[in-house]
Amino acid sequence: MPVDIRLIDAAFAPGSAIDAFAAAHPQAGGIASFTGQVRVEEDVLALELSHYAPLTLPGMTALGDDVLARWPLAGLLIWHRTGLLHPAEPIVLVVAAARHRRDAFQAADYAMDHLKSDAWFWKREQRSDGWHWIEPREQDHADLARWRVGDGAA
Amino acid sequence: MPVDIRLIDAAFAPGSAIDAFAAAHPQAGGIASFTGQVRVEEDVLALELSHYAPLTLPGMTALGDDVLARWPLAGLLIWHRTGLLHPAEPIVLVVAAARHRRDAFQAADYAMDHLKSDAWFWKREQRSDGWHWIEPREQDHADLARWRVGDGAA
Amino acid sequence: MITLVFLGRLAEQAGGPTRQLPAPLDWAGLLGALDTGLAAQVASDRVRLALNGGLLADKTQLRAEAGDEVALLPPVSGG
Amino acid sequence: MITLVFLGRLAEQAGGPTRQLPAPLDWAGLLGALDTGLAAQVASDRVRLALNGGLLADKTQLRAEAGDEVALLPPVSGG
Repeated sequence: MPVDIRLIDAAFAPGSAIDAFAAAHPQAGGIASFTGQVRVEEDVLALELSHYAPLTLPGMTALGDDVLARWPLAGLLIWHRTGLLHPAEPIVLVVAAARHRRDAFQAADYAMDHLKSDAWFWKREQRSDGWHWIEPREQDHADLARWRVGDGAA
Repeated sequence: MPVDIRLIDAAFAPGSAIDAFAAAHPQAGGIASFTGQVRVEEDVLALELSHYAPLTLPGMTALGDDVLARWPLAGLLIWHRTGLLHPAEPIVLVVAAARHRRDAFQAADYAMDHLKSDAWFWKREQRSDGWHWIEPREQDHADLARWRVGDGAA
Repeated sequence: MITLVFLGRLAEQAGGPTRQLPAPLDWAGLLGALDTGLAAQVASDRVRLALNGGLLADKTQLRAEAGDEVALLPPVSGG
Repeated sequence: MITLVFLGRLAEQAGGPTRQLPAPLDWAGLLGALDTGLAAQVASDRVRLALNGGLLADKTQLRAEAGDEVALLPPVSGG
């Protein structure tokens, strides 16, 4: 099965996942990955990710189908953490394997840009003065808009 | 030191390098990577990469400086294999860590596109009927040309 | 009964992640069952509703029956 | 002596990765020291020269002295 989409409730090592994924797709010449991790910042003690199961995993699965329909990939992996995360822990891992480099890069980039609109996660940060919800970012809208002009040729 | 540029003469595991790199840059929110590996194809027994030391490593180092000047990165890793490689072994690994996702993606993408013009490698494949040199590809020129229009905004 | 599921900051404001309401339930009934501050937020353009896991294109057309789950979804967090 | 270093397929065509030539050496001397097929390739636009690790902008201006290394660089392989 070329698509590996998971919600994960415990810490994981992206490197092991990337190596296993690369080994599973030996016909692919290129593997692009993106890891998002909890930034180590002063006064951020923890990050909590909540989701709504009936929407979140179907959203990620639909995104996977969309990505596979847009680029000729050998494989695609989308893993997203839920629950309580500590600084420096990975939050999200996207890996795309393809025969050609550009397809792998674009697929991973597109998946990351769309993960936030197609998968539903709410995040709050624990600081010394308590918990704070993280708001939507304007940059996310700009990132998404890139793909509407020229259809992936960016 | 934020830049890790190496010519490597033995097999390596990209995942371990990516995890170590991510751990070394905890202030970065995003880590983009690209691994190029020897495709497992019928009748390809081995790949040999030769280089010219006085040009190749300085070329990679200059490329690293160029990438760091273009994007605000927490760190950059460029590793390239030399010598005799077997199918499924990694040839090249580029990893970029940045506070913002787009910077990490673009830096890794740019480094890969320029590695072939700025670093000097000659490759030949061993097939059952002997060794065959790999010619330049038109696609490589097209990939490079992307960065000349709009200066990295692609 | 109908189960309301509050996500993100709405769970905090509602005092818990879920609440039960008697069936049936429509948009006016939902707003009426919430306190004023929460109702105003739910009514804003930024909050979406899902009925049994399906997003409603027009949340004012909500029609929930006994056993249904209605999720109240604030904007997702940036990244 | 001057050391010629043949890279990529030129090494195969030269019968080895290096060759020694007497100093001094200029462009005409280099072409004259190579057999016809190899000289034609080295003369083509696609092959570049490096003198002691520095690429020559105009290879016909080659001036190599005793102890110098002249590298003959065919186009690099695609990916």
